[in-house]
Amino acid sequence: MDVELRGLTKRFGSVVANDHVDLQIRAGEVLGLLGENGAGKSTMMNMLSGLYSPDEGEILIDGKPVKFEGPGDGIEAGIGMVHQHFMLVPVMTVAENVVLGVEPTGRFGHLDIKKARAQVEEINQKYRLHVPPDELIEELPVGIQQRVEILKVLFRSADVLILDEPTAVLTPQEVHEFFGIVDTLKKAGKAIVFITHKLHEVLEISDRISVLRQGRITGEGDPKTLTEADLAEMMVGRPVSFTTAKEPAKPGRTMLEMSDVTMLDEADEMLLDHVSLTVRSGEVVGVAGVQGNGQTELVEAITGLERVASGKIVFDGDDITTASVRERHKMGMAHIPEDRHKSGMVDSFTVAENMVLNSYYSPYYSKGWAIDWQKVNETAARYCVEFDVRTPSVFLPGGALSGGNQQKMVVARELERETKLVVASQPTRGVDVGSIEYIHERLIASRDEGDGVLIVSSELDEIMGLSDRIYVMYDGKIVAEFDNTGGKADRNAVGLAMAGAHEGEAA
Amino acid sequence: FTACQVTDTGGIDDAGFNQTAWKGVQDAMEMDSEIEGRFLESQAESDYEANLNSLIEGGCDIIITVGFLMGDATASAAEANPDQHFSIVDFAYDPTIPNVLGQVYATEQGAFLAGYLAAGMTETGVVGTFGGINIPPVTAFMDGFYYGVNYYNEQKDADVSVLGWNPETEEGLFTGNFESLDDGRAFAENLYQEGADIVMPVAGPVGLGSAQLADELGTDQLKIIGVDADQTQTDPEKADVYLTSVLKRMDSTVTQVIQMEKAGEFEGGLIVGTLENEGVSLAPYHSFDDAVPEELKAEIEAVKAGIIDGSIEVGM
Amino acid sequence: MTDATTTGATAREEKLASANSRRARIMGGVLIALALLVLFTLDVAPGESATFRLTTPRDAVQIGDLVVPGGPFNMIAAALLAFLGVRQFLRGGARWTNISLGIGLAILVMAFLVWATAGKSFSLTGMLQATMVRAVPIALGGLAGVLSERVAVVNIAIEGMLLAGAFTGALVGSLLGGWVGMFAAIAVGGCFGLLLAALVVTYRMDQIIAGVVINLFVLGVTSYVSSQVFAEYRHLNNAPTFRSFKIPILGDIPVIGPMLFNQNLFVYGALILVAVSTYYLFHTKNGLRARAVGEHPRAADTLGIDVYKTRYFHVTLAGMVAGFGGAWFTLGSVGRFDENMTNGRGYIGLAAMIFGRWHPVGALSAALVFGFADSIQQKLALLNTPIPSEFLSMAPYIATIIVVAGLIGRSKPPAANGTPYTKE
Amino acid sequence: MTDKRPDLKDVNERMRGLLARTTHGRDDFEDLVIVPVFAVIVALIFGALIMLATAVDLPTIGRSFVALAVGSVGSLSAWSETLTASIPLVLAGLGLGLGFRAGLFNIGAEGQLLMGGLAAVVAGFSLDFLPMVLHLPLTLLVGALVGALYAAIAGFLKATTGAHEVISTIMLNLISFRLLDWFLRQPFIQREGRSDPISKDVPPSAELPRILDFIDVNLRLHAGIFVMLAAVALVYWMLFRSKIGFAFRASGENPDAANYAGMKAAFIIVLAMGTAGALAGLAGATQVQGVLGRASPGFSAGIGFDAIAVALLGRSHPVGILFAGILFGALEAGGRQMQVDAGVSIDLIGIIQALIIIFIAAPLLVRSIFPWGFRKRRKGGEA
Ligand SMILES: Nc1ncnc2c1ncn2[C@@H]1O[C@H](COP(=O)(O)OP(=O)(O)OP(=O)(O)O)[C@@H](O)[C@H]1O
Ligand SMILES: Nc1ncnc2c1ncn2[C@@H]1O[C@H](COP(=O)(O)OP(=O)(O)OP(=O)(O)O)[C@@H](O)[C@H]1O
Ligand SMILES: [Mg+2]
Ligand SMILES: [Mg+2]
Repeated sequence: MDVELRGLTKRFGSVVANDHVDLQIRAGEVLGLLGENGAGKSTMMNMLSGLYSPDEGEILIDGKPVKFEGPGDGIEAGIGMVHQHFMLVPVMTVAENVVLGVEPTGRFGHLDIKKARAQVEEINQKYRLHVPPDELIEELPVGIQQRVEILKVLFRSADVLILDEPTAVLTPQEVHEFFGIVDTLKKAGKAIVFITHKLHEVLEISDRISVLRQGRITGEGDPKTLTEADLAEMMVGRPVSFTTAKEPAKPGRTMLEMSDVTMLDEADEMLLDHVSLTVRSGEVVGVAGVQGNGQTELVEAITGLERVASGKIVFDGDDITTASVRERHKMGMAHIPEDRHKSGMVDSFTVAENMVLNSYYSPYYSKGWAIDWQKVNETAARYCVEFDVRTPSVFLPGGALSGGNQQKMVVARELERETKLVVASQPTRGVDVGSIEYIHERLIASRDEGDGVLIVSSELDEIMGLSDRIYVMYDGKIVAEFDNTGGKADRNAVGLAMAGAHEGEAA
Repeated sequence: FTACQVTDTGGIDDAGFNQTAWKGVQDAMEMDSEIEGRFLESQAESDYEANLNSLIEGGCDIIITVGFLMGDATASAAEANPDQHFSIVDFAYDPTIPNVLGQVYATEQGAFLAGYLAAGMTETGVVGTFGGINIPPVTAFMDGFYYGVNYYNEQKDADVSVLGWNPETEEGLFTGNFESLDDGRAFAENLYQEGADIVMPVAGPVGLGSAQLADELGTDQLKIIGVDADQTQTDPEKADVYLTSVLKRMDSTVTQVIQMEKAGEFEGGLIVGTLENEGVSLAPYHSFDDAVPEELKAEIEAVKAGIIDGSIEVGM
Repeated sequence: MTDATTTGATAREEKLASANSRRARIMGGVLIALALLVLFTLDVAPGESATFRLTTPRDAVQIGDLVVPGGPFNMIAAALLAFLGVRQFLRGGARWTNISLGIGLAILVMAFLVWATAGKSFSLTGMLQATMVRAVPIALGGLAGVLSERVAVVNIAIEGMLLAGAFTGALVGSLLGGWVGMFAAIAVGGCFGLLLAALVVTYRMDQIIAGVVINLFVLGVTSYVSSQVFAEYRHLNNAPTFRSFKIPILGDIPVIGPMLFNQNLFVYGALILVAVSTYYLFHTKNGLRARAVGEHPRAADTLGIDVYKTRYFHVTLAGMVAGFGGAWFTLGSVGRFDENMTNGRGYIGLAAMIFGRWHPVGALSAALVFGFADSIQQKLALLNTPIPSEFLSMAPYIATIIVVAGLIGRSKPPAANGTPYTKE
Repeated sequence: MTDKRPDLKDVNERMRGLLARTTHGRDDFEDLVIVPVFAVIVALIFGALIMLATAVDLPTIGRSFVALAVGSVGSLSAWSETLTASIPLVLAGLGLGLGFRAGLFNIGAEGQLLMGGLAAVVAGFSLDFLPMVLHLPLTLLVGALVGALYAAIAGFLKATTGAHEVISTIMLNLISFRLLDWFLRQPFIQREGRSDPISKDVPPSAELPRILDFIDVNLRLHAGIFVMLAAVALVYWMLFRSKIGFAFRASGENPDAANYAGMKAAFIIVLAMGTAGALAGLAGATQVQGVLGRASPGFSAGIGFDAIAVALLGRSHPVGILFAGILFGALEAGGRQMQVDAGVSIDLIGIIQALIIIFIAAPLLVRSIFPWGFRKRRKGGEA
């Protein structure tokens, strides 16, 4: 099935998200779609899937114009979309999620869950997805959730699959498996649109590439002839450097020392299993690991968001095992949280308010019990300029910024302070290359000013590129440590450790 | 000539003292066509003063206020307007105010008769009562009822028991409100489950719910004794379930007061309604007229006479 | 840093330090305190027994009274509480905490009843029957809440819908008879559901404001009509009631029979509705879709489920259930309407829904807890306990707070609850 | 790197741009002025329709609206009544609004108001040896404090056990009614020589003086209005200027972010509930010290429930609540007059209040009823 978009336009208020876009999608082909945050990729695909209705332009399927009243029509026409943000109901099972909307039923609308499970198994077999049909979504790792999304689309026998940033949350291994699935689908004659911010992925999997910038198609090309640098320049409009240039680390005194830290969940299961690590001033320490192996809990333990059951945490010589979040913050710990939407910012607060979200109480911003708003606003404006946060005004609600800019806002808030230790969790998730470059630069700059920097990321490239030393977490334990001065750690060895293949191997 | 009434928060149609007092005004209007009556309803206690003020400006000859809740507001209005005559139903000032006439009722006397009647009529040997909230205007009925039953037990060497009130501990069964008809049903059902076949609810309209239950169960199972007004009049649809009612003749005292005012005989102070002056009494038995034995009727008349002449004391 | 000898000790400390273990220990302490309370304050004079009557002379099947020797019973109760407490204190796991506390509270209530009843008697069956009756409007209110909050529409308007149902039941019932009145109440409840849906779905009004406003509106209209019209035309407010009818055989079972099978239409209706809606929500296609809309409306939308229509439908349905529950006040109880006669029962229904974890059966159980506390306080008032009546009548409310605070903890509403959904 | 650091002049330029405040647009004007005006008009029309439907004749309807206007704003005494009625509504509404901002749906203002008012009465008659300068403020303070403590129960339960505040505040309301009944028959509180449940009087030294009695002794407006205005200012400052208000709002909007930012959820819940309760308690105190002079069963008269509507109508903003409270006060005062002059039941006011809120809270509805009153929204924007 071939699809063509002609002159598709969509406006949100005064923002033109898509401006007369033309695009062709062909059966048996993977089309890579690139673009900065807010370029309009998701919007375009939402129109194609019927979720949004275009303001202008038309969609042709096999040459015939179609009009979608809702996503139901899109599904009917054979278009399936895996959304950037998971469209799964966490408290329901895989089977329930998959059949939702096209449920097999018995009498009185009785939900035939047995049949549903059988149907799920069938597709499972056919495309080798290995998804457990009876598990609750919320109990599955994101990689599997991603496959459930694909299963959903296949279940509706879609011929066109739109995959909006499907790899953003996957580990290298998972990405590899995922590409296997995409290949199978392609061979089965499906048309696939693949959106990502990771340029090497596009080059690896696509048959054709289109680049979107400020709502318009600004370039097309053949992955065989293009390089990452070409793509980046097409997206951003200027050359982008990929490897963060950095001096060798000059490690100083011990900034953070965790010894034998254990954390338990409600059922007394171990989340952190006797974790010990150190971060010295002037070095970047990376924590690699497949998501769900205790990294989140590690960060919570360090920043004081969760109590630890045993062990000791020392920060620049002070025992902070039982110190509160705020005490740690005051002592000079910065924290870039892993999910900015969930906890890093308040959507309805202005950019200025978000800029002081965790330091509003400091004497610097205070007049007695009141906040000195003049000072807050000025500081916020300065941060915005310093960190290139693109917003027309600091009085705009933070939620109105694009994802990349929101992240820069959070990073600015955390790094512009006097800090000794920066704990950065997934600092560049879902952020476009231009912003990634910038955030990486700033993290290295913090290191060079003598901070200890701890980066937790499921992007192995990010860890490899930034860290001077690497810990690998698996099943709540630190299973390996690598010296990465000058990038000398073995990428393969790290990847294997992440998969829990072998333990030990000291630096 | 205008007689004005301000209700308390119960409203004019409360099937209780506001309504009865208003009936007194209407009776006066019927008897004398020169009399005109008006009323104002209060939504909240903060309305009393405002309502009184708007009536004082409105040229009323006498203002009738209803209920102890209005005691303070009436007193201050009376002090601020010494030339305006007031009368307050169900409340007494001590010391009295020259331009206010209080009307109070010895309800325990009427309830005593009702208790005696109930004891004479019960088949299960158990009767019950419950109140709105635990305050003397309510518990006076319950006291009288209790002592009436006891007097019967003494006289007849019977063993009729009263559920729902204990004058010694001053605790008993209370709905906690004067509104919920549904509570009236549930509380009567509670007493019925424990064997009571005659129940006297002392909680204003709440009793209407009890009457509904009696209607459903049949009067052989449960009878109700009304309070304040003759409930067969205020609740004609369920008239059959009322054995009798303990009357607090607010209508009669209100009519009296209006007529006094019209005749220029108004005098501040206190009117106490008793069995003697018919300010309290027992309503007719209506549909139970045949069911109540003549003998019992006669005894009740005798008890009444005894209370009036002081030979029988209400209470122990 | 840590040498081998201390590792074993830390492992045990780890267990004790976890938040749940701490809660378990606190609960253990509470239970032990309750044991002491039973032992020392609820002491029964020797030889006194509490008599609970199980049948009335009118019942077809007669069984004897339940006579409980007060002293020994409360000794055993205290011992049981102490055992539970000590067990909880020493090795309470998270899973056991709620169970122990539940059992503990039940024992406490029993011990208290035995103490209060020592030397006297009351009808246990009657109390249970009343429990059921008093639970009905709350259960139906809670069920209405479940139906609308499952599609993520917060329904503060239950109170107003109950009141509207009560009013319509009385008015139409008076004119056209009980059955027509009941259906009219359901219809009017449904209309208010539809109105709520329109306000929050189409006009994207804040859900809580919309609910509060409907309550105000219904209260205003019904009070206005009842003082302006009913006061004058009494025959408009004199409806027949649905009487209880005994289900043959089942109704003769002692204790259970009167409670469940000798009631009126509304009790049966509530039980059936709870069963049906449980089946509907968790075992049918439309129930699955409804829950998906409540948890993740966008996901439902992307799968072609019409979020707006689903919300309209279920909120209207909720209104109909509440309308039926409202009719209980007039057609199922007292036969006439009175201003504000629901008196906050809709809000308590909301509490029942939360307490019942957004599940129909949960809501019913919560309503029964409330009804139980309500009917128990009425019995206690007859037993001449030295507790002032005001405090006795607080019992249902205090019970609700204790149960919500102690047993439930944080319960999770449908994820999208309260948020409007905007299609592009 | 250096090429990306813009020069100083450019930086200043950009900062000025970022700090420029946008002036209020036409949309704000429509939302803040036109919508409420239309809302009141539509509500009154609906009210008239309801009267028609219940067989009230046209002249009476006309008279009732005149009475409504005259009784609420038509004279000095009408204004006095309007403002008097609005004092507790605004105070309790401020508390509720503050709670809403902190993400707490507190339905308990009624009970907090009742307990606060009762405490003020008790403090009033038991501290009567104090001079007025101490006695009056102290009595208000006791009212506020007890209201705060009563509300803090719900806050504490939520913070420690997660008990939902909607449930616990509803239950605390119901409990407070019973508690009041009980207290009112305790010898310490019940007035001597009275058998009915009524408390002793608040002595003059604890009374909020009437501020217009030099014009006419019957004007009831009392000094509580200053308490109210001060509270509006204080709550505004607290919410939008103070540090703690920042924390309230953050945890109301996004509890996870508040937690991340080191704000203590439990502390904030208890404090926000306490503050809300203090304001409700203060509402009760001003009511007994300024209007009623004593406590009796149910003296709160549903103010705590009306205040929920006031807070919602005022969009949980102190200034909005002030106006909403005055509007409600006006309807109450006018409604009383309506009852006197036209014999129309005051319950009609409840209906009109509800309708006004519907139309104010759903601007889309008003816009679709009066399409010509509003400029067309840009294409592609929200409907
Ligand atoms: N629902 C919406 N309402 C208003 N504006 C929107 C909406 N969705 C997207 N936009 C705006 O439209 C533009 C395009 O957004 P879109 O989500 O399509 O970008 P994108 O290319 O997918 O970005 P990303 O890489 O961050 O996913 C952005 O400026 C965004 O702010
Ligand atoms: N209703 C809306 N009104 C205004 N702006 C919106 C709205 N919905 C979305 N946006 C904007 O559109 C942007 C793109 O939306 P989207 O949901 O794709 O997030 P995103 O930018 O891709 O974020 P992330 O990178 O974290 O995934 C958001 O960042 C937000 O600023
Ligand atoms: Mg996108
Ligand atoms: Mg994105």
